Amino acid sequence: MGPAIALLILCIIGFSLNSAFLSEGNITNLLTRSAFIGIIAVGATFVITAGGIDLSVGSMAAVIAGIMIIVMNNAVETLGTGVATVLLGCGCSVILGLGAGWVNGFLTTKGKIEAFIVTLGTMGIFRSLVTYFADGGTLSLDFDLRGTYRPVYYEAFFGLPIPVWVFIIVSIAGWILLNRTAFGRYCTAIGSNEAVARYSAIKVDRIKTWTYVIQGLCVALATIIYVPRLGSASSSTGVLWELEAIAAVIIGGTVLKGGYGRIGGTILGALILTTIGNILNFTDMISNYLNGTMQGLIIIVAVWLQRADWGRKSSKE
Amino acid sequence: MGPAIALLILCIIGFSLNSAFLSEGNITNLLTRSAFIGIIAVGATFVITAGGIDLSVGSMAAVIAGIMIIVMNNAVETLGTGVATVLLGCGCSVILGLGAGWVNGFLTTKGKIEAFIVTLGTMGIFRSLVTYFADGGTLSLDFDLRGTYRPVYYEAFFGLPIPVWVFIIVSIAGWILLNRTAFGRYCTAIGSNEAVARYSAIKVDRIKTWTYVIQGLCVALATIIYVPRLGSASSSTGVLWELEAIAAVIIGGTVLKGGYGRIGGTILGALILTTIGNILNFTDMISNYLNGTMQGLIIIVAVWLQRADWGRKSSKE
Amino acid sequence: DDKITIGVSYPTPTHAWAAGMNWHAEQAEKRLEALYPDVDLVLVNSPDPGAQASAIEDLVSVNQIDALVVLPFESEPLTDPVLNVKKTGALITVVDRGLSQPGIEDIYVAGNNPELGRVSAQYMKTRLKEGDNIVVLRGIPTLIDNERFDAFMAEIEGSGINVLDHKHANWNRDDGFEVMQDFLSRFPDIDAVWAQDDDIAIGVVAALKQAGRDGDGMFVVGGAGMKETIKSIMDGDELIPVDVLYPPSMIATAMDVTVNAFKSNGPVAGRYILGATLITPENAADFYFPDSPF
Amino acid sequence: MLDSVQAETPVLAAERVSKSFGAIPVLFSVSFDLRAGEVHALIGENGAGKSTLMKVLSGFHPATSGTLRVDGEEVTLPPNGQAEDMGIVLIHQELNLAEQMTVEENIFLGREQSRNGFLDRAAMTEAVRKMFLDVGLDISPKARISSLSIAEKQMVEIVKAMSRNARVLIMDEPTAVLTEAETTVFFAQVEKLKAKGTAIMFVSHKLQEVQAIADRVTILRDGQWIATKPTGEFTLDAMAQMMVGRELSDLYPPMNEADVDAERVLEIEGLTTQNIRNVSFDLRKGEVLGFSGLIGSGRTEVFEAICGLKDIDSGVIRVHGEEVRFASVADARDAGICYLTKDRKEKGLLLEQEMRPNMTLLALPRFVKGFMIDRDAEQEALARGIRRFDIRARDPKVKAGDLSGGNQQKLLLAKIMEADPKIVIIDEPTRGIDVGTKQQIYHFIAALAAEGMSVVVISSEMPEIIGVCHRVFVMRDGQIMGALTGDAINETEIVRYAAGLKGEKHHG
Ligand SMILES: Nc1ncnc2c1ncn2[C@@H]1O[C@H](COP(=O)(O)OP(=O)(O)OP(=O)(O)O)[C@@H](O)[C@H]1O
Ligand SMILES: Nc1ncnc2c1ncn2[C@@H]1O[C@H](COP(=O)(O)OP(=O)(O)OP(=O)(O)O)[C@@H](O)[C@H]1O
Ligand SMILES: [Mg+2]
Ligand SMILES: [Mg+2]
Repeated sequence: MGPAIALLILCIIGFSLNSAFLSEGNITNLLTRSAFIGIIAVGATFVITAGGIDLSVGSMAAVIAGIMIIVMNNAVETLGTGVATVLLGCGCSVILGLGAGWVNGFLTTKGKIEAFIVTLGTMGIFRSLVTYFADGGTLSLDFDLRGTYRPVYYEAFFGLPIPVWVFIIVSIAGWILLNRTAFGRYCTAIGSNEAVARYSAIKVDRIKTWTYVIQGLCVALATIIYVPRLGSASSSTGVLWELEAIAAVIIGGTVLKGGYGRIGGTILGALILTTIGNILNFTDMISNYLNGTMQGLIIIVAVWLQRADWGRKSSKE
Repeated sequence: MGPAIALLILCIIGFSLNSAFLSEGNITNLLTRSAFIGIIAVGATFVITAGGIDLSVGSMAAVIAGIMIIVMNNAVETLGTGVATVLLGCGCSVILGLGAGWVNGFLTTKGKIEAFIVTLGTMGIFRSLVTYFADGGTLSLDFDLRGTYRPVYYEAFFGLPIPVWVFIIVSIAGWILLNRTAFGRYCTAIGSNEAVARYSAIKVDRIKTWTYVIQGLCVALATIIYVPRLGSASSSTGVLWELEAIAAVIIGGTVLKGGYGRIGGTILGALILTTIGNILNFTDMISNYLNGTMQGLIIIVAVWLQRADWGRKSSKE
Repeated sequence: DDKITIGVSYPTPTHAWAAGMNWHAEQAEKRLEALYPDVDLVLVNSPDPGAQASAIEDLVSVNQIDALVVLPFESEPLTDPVLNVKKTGALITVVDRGLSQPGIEDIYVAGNNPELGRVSAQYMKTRLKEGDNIVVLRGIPTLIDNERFDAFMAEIEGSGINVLDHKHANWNRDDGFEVMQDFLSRFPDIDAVWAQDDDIAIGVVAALKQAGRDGDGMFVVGGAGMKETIKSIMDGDELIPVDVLYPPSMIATAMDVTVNAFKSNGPVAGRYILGATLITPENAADFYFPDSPF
Repeated sequence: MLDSVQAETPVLAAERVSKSFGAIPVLFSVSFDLRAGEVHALIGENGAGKSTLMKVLSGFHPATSGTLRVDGEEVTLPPNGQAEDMGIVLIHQELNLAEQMTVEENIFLGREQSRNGFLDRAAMTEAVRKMFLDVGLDISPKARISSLSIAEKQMVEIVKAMSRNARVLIMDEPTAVLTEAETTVFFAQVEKLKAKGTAIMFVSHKLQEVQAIADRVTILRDGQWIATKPTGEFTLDAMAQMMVGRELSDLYPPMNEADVDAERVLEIEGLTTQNIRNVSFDLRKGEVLGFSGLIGSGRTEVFEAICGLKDIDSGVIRVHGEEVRFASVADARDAGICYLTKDRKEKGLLLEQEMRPNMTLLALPRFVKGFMIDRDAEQEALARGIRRFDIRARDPKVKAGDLSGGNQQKLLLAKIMEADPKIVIIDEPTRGIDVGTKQQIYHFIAALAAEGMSVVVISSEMPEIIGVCHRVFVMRDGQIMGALTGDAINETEIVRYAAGLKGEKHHG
């Protein structure tokens, strides 16, 4: 409930600032934009629920986007600029995402290194790899290919842009996985108490690794819809997405220390964050320099509003 | 032990790359540079030991530096360019640090908002405030005042630069506070099990707030020795210091979820991080673009090296 | 309504040059809106390319702009979003960084990055002789940095001047200070430093002074045209004898030209490339804006 | 003696105290009083409200209505253990220690001794050492709590409470996890405190203990006060009967003869781990096997090692004649072996979760239909477990951590049985369980064995071992000292082995 109220209040503020806020175009923009962070945040919900953290997602998105672009550009010669090349790129993205997630998971569980350190390390590694591949500049998708790929971001399907559909599907899948399957139960159990989980026949290391793999998959999906938007990747792609994703998760009511996760909240959290940015673009009442102040204040207030909802749970720990 | 070994190995690598690594000048630079992150990380050790987290420290340093400069510049007219003005600036810094820390603590404890969200919010707020005060640019200390203040960074005292002395004093004070006073035990108890702490009649909220206040004080001290270095502050001051500080704490063996803190390790962690950067500047074997990769790898390996030390402890949770 | 709305989009100022640009943009906004009551300029800044793309979308959907003045964070990622604006029929003015696809912009106003590197190197060559050593502190790894650096190296090539090493100092004073400290520990003999940017140069100078290696004709060349640097050039500083201009006022120029396109009778279009002037004590006064934050 | 005590005003008294959690009432107008120099026992079934009453009496829970008096004066106790300053100390039923901290740190938590602002660690360590010496415990003040066994933790709690020099000491099932030897030590301490005039209130489900130590007894049933009388006026049976509200027949079920020719379902040879050496034994189909010994003798470790929870250095494990080595609890479970931990709080239950997810966690694969968890089946399982083990929760949505201690234990039993094991190892099966339910559990164990299942009972309660087991192994110092069968299973024999007075290196 809490996050929904916060979002509602934000929408009212947005509308009162400028009625165009509720125009179809703006709503569509808003939803589409939320899709990136939202999809990544769904993955982060699993990691955090199982008591982990992943700081590498922003950089991971950047490096996956970079490699995707390199692979697709190279494939143009042999496969042409058709759908085949785009599919190759997407496949590549998914494999990279799964692989990167697995590395994070493996180092955390088998390497027994704190997740914070592992993913801080891979964050640096991924970020510098994309800089290296781009030679400090920008990697750009072949121009003709962009035409083929472009609709994935810009086209609508039954009135909703494709990224929004992907977001919806990922959310539903995530919700089912977390709330209706044994895997989700295991994540929650591990996040609540790892020893109890181990004594209850849960393969703790395996499940934890899976949460990072899921996170990687979500990053890959987000990247697949991100690349056609701007057709390029550089070292500044995805900067701070990790903080946004984690913020979305926690605004949504998931507890940072693990053991309690809510996909629905995460989605609202992502929408709230995007809406804040959107509203600040809607008004020039506030000095541009103070955008960060507004953003910070709104985030704190939004969470405070819903505190009543889950404050009890988190304070119990 | 673990972090010490990692640091030793790094030093050996540094020396074998270039014998100038162990020159007095470089060692002094290294120690002085570590002082900023080190002092902040000492504060972070308290926050993390008590189960919290503070993401706002880098921005807090920037805004404190900015306001200090504004205050001192304005005081030049009335107080002149002497020590009085510098002392005023330092006093101002300390008050701001304590105040900012208290705000973080208050919102976390009385506001019952997750520390991650509170400090993510204040991080944005502080960062944008300094941008606002500097009008997006740089705030520069009055030129004559700089002459008065400069020695605080550049002068040595018994062979060691003043920032290093401050670092040493803060470390010793921090160590005593954490290991030899009731307050330190309360921090550990709260991080270990808040319910137990509460049932032991420990004023949990008050102690937690104090950890943020200590963190604020440490940031203020770090800022006091930072400002005379270049005599300026801008919106890029202190970017990512929060991650560096937290990384130093965790490399040092403190457990991110709280309940187990080590000041000695934190200091080594800060030295390790600074040394990594220093070593990378000492060689051109590695493409500049891959600095981040090396950094990430070294951090992961450094922690893996000492895993044997505390891995057991953290996995118990 | 018949108000002319012009959106101005540029990166959030996170360093002094960008702050200068922001200052010039705000000055121009005030000036132009006072001059033409029917013109509304909307300034937005964004912290990264994705956010800038979003901000541009919002300018279209919410403010329904008639023209867009854009200083792209990066060329590639902003090409498509700007193209979308173009499709709404708005006039497009691109500042500083060209888009990756030709023909989208109606007006192009830019500085000259390769020229900045080249002019810096030419100055180095006038001051140094064969066998002299320099170190280079670069900016944030980006296309701009590459253009400047590559042009600099191409110009130095064959002069016999040694470039001992180059590291990224991210257009940041602190990084400039630390990288230079390490260069000084590492290389006993350095004759000059190309810091590429005035912020980096400030850190470099602090490191030189700390190590006591600021004498013997050693000098530092920065770039951009920060007011303090220009002031000290005017005052005859030996350590930073010159600066290479990369004017943050280009955004104001672009805004002027864009408003003009609506206000003047003749068509306004084309390319305005601002040079990378070498600022010396002789001409420094012309580039000195004491009120700008930069 | 008794008369003079009665004349005094009670140190601590509750008058018509009621307590509800939200809409759920737990205590109904209960009165209770405690006098200086007496031991007043509180007994009742699991979930009767004993712990709740104790928390009300020590300020941890505010009463919903009613009056509290200290020395006859009406008071409102301060929350969160601050009543300690008034001399009222509570030992919680759930262990209440900071796991990562040391023994000394925990004992002095909240009341550290300082000199000039610095901790006087030498003095505190010394004080702790003295306290342990007094009670004859061999625990290092510098040991981390997480490295102690549960019984040791409980002793630390007791020492901690006694170090507070309380006027009123309230103890919630302090002896539940102690062996008889430790209980004896503990009671000696209680006598000392009593002689000093401390008022002591305590809960126990071991009625013999109550009879041995208490001056008065109060009985609660379903949150209602039933009776308060001097101990002498009760017989054991009367106590049990008043608690449960019905006649109790034999506590232990009749034991059917073990079939000596039955198949050996589990054979262990030369099992060696960090703390155990060369352990060998076997388990037959339909047999109830007891493991007895002192605390820390390694019984738990044997079975944790078998189930893949501890590293094995050497040894052979055979299940149904086939050699196995389980890499995880899941493998053991799939092979039909389940282990029920004695540490329900740290290893057994997810305290923040409701009963349903806890109930099915171990056997979750059984509840997956298609891809998803079958919630109806889960609900049925919960209903089944509640029925089978008589789990009493007034609110079915209650968090496991808010269940009464005994009901947590029952939930844990139900959870293990949901996996339908062929071999079940129950570590301390009746820890914190009331007599009525104990009886049910013993009958349940006997029924399992009769159905052909094999049961291992690890217990520190000798009557229990003697009452339900066909064969008993006694461990000491990580080794099996001997095996007892038939009439040889009696207290003296067990104690002699456990204390090392008698020992045959036993091999399977
Ligand atoms: N914090 C709480 N919230 C909700 N219900 C609670 C809470 N604490 C206790 N209860 C309920 O109150 C009832 C009494 O519990 P209590 O712990 O007092 O029983 P008890 O007599 O100590 O039993 P046991 O012998 O099993 O320890 C139980 O039904 C329990 O579920
Ligand atoms: N010598 C020792 N050194 C370190 N740890 C030990 C030692 N002996 C026992 N332990 C630890 O203490 C625990 C206590 O042993 P265990 O629980 O197996 O004994 P137990 O006979 O089951 O006693 P309890 O009555 O506590 O259940 C073991 O799991 C082991 O980790
Ligand atoms: Mg109880
Ligand atoms: Mg045991």
